[in-house]
Amino acid sequence: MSGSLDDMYRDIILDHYKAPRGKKPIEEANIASDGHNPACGDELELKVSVDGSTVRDVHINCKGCAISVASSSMLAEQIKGKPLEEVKGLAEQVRKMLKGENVQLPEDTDDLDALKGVRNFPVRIKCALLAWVTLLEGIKTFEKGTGESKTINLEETD
Amino acid sequence: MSGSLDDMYRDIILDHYKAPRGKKPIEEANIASDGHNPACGDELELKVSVDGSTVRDVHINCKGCAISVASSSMLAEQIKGKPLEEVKGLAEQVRKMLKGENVQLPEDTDDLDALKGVRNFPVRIKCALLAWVTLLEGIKTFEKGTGESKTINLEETD
Amino acid sequence: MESDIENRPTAQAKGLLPIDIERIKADFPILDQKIGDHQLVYLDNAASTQKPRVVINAILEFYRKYNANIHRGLHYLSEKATAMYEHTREHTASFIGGVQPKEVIFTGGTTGAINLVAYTWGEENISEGDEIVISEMEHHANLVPWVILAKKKNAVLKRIPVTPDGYLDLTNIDTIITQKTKLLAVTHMSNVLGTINPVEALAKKAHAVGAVVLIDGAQAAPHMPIDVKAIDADFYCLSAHKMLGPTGVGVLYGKAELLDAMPPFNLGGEMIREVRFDKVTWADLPNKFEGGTPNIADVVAFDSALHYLEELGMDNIRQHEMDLTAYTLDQLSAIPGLEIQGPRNSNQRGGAISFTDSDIHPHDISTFLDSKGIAIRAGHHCAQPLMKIMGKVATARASLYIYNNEQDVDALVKALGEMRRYFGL
Amino acid sequence: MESDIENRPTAQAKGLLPIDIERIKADFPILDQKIGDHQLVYLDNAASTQKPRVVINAILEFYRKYNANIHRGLHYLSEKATAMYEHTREHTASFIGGVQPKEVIFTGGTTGAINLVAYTWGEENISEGDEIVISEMEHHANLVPWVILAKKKNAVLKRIPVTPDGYLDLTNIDTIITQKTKLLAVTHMSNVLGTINPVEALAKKAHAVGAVVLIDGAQAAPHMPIDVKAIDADFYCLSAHKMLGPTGVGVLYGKAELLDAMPPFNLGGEMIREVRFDKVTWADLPNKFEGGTPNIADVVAFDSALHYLEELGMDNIRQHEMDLTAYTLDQLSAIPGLEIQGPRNSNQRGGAISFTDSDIHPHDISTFLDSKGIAIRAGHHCAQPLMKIMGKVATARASLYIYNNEQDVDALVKALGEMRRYFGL
Ligand SMILES: Cc1ncc(COP(=O)(O)O)c(C=O)c1O
Ligand SMILES: Cc1ncc(COP(=O)(O)O)c(C=O)c1O
Repeated sequence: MSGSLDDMYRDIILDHYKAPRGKKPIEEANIASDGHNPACGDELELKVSVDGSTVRDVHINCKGCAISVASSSMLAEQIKGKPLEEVKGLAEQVRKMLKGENVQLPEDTDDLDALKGVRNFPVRIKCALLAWVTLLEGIKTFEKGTGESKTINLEETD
Repeated sequence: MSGSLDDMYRDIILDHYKAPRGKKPIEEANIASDGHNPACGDELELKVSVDGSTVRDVHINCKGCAISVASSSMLAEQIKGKPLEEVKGLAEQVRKMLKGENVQLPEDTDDLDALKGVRNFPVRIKCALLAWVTLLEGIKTFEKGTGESKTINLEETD
Repeated sequence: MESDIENRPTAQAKGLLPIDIERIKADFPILDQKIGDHQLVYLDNAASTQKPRVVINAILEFYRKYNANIHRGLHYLSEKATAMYEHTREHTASFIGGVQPKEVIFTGGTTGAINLVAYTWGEENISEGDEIVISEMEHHANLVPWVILAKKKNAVLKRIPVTPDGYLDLTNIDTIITQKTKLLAVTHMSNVLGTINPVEALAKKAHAVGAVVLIDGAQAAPHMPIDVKAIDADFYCLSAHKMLGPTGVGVLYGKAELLDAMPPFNLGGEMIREVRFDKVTWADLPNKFEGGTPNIADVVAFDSALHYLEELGMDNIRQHEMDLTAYTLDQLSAIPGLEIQGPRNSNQRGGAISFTDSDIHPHDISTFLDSKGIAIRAGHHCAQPLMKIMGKVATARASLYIYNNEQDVDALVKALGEMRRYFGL
Repeated sequence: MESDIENRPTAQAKGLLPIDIERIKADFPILDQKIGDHQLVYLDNAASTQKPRVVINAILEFYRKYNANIHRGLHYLSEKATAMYEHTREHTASFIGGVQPKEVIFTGGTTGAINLVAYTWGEENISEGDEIVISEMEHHANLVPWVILAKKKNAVLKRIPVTPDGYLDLTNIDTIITQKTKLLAVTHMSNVLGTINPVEALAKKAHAVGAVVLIDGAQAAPHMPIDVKAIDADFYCLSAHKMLGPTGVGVLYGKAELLDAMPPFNLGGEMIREVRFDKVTWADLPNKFEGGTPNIADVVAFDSALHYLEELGMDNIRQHEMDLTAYTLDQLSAIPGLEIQGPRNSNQRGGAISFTDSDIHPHDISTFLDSKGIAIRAGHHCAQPLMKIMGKVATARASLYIYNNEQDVDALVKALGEMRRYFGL
């Protein structure tokens, strides 16, 4: 083991894992994107409704390990009510953080810091990434206005 | 080295090598057979004239190492004047001897005993074999009366 | 059990005593270590096994005393190295049931062995409309080559289903293996379910319709006596690293008449008879399939692995693993929330035991166990189609070998108990 | 020079001191032995080199402390083993000139690497009438795959001739490399003649007509600094065992865009993204080409070989070998009856020196030298067409490396002198 177990499974992570946010289906969504990590079998369904340029509501359903579920749940919690531009920036920051770069997350996103512990478990980094790259793909399609997002296949994107 | 050098290069071997018998071309031949050992590059040309059922004359031209040359030379010396049946038996015996079997060579063929030393040098056994399998192939064709022998390609026959 | 690699017996020594696990454990230097605060408990043997001191030392000794390229070298080291390399071939031939040494081809692993057959025999013998029969429990190594070959040749890939309790479902076998079947490629033992398949009976059925039979022995060869002649396998494949041997060595056994008829593979030095710019003729078996410098040192050391296994006795190894598998299944069954895959009868299975927890993902199981020093594997185990059929995205898998004992299993069981508490369940 | 395999630098340490051969010899346990009554003099380095203690120990240490299967294992050993394996990939990428790690594919050897290209890129890109250009001095590994591919595809195999003094004859190169050329496959250094070929210039010519360039670096990579980017090679192949590393490891470097476009090879576990019975998608580079369990321990140990070479400095190694080659050519020239092949200028050649005796067959030379403890190789050196062109059935070849010194050459020269007497000449 490269890190200590509690580094990865911090209380916040386990809290999100046991009671994931964003489970509730939403009525209408402008962004819909699916994520898949064939190596792990993780599957994720993401729907976001955007009002003007602000995220109004999020639905995320992740079938996977504690890390991918917690990461998805954090995403749901963090992006709701935020301007789309900010959300994009945040997702990029998280992606960089998980890849080992030194990033400064915005003030009100402390929870996400807990994901850092995953970096000591190389094989698990993709689990934490899944939700965020799926979101980025969804936003990209939304901005292009080309309709349906392609399913994110994790190995292609990292 | 698995054996001592002098085990392989016995005086008799070096003697044959330096003055190979059977070099002299012969007029007419009933048996003609070529041998080739691609791994070593050794090439051998064999011609035998048979009178009734007795070997009258032999021509053998071997381009190769000391062992293949000496073995060819011994063959030329040994088979001349012998009944074909006896020659066949002898060639079979030598083949067996080189492959490590315990054989009793005929009384008047003491020289051939010197080839035994080759057995301690596994890679060189084929060198000693070449002349004898080429001879056997030639006799086979002669007995079948089908004309030309195929070129012996050593790896196929051992 | 130290052996002098210069003078090694080929004969199969049959171990007679009951297996003394403590003595065996002591032969494996890696097992004597702590992972964090915990003694290492290695239960990832289906992925790769650990190496006894004799195997490690054989590599060491080879490089210290005998290393040279083999084949046609006329100097001492090369002759020695060649003799040792060929000795392992003979030994392997005897280990798998007494076949001809030239029927033993060294490859890089089971994957390499199966691919060799696909690229040569498959390329030449599979045509449009032909049927290739595999099972639903194949490892990707015995699946992907046939999926791709079938696609390329417009052949049909048919599969023997798996029952919910992890056996091959032979109910409709006579509609699966038919006159159109050209190849049956099936695993001897499943790396996910542990199931030992009735390969003898299947081979008989396949031969009755004139099909060729390839058995993936990667999981079976390490754990039970193998007799490829009794199975009547046309091809049998195995990996040294799963049976105490070094990484980078595999074996393809093939019947001589099949191998002789096949085009060569991995073209280069030592597998040719004669090369011209316009024409190449091939060397005889086994060289035809061993182009280039092989993994000499590791093949030489594999001999010591075979020797070690034989000293214990493959029957004894099988008996020990049956006993320990029964014990493990028993213990795991008592853990709430745990679901075990594969046959329950240890007579019909090996010691690769897959399980899932109703709430905890296999990856979390594996990471948690690792924090207790326990090495298992989690994932799809290179058997994605089987996972889908089982309705799982992944499983956790503990897999046993000769150096495992009840204490190892107890450590696993204890940790699994603690795990649910850790994750707040 | 012992290194802890856990904490190894990737950076290329450049050795600055003149090479101290005595100290180097002491790093190679095998060299300290007698063959019969004679101290071993190992001059068969073009066939395979010996291994320094650090490489042997790296294998030992891996099996004693870190052994496990790599990729996706979620336990300590597997993570360690994976990190070490990937570390060697990064190190190799830096060693050959600073390429991307994913452009480094581990194979079983140079032969395996070239075959990978032939079976994948070649299969897809060579069609009827296309031309493949090789040279007359190719090793069978870089010849047989192309002879067979050309035959299969009805393509044309064209060759760059060799001059009597052992250089590539570039007089008519513009009629050889033409618009029809799809592939130039040529050796960087000849294993028979020692010649270093102008691969940069040749690659430029080939690229000018849109051809792909494969360089066989089996003999060059061990002996001189390699920069595949400066050469602008599309593919570059090498063997670990010829550069102090273990047997069973080779490297295929390929430009990412080429590798990405190629179908995979050696199908099985770890090289797929997703497998269904009717469809397979491939993993990204480099995994796409590394199906099955690789030769993990030996790849890990190869890192120590690269490290050892870098500590000496590839420039220093080249300088030492140039000096020693010049000395050897000089000494051998003085022996009556001896004919030396290949370039006489040590600036333009490596230390593989082929020679023949006017009366004594190369096999007899080799056997005789062996009786004096001197290991050389005799035969066609897997270059039968070149032998024919040279008008030889075989040659004797002494080949030098970093642990050889003038005393080794003196022993060779002395024995060759005695040889003629022994054979009564
Ligand atoms: C120039 C050249 N190419 C290729 C090879 C083949 O290398 P390997 O046998 O390691 O695959 C060799 C080795 O003899 C060689 O000298
Ligand atoms: C049943 C089965 N077949 C094939 C393989 C592939 O073996 P290798 O990776 O050694 O080529 C494995 C190893 O995981 C296996 O379990």
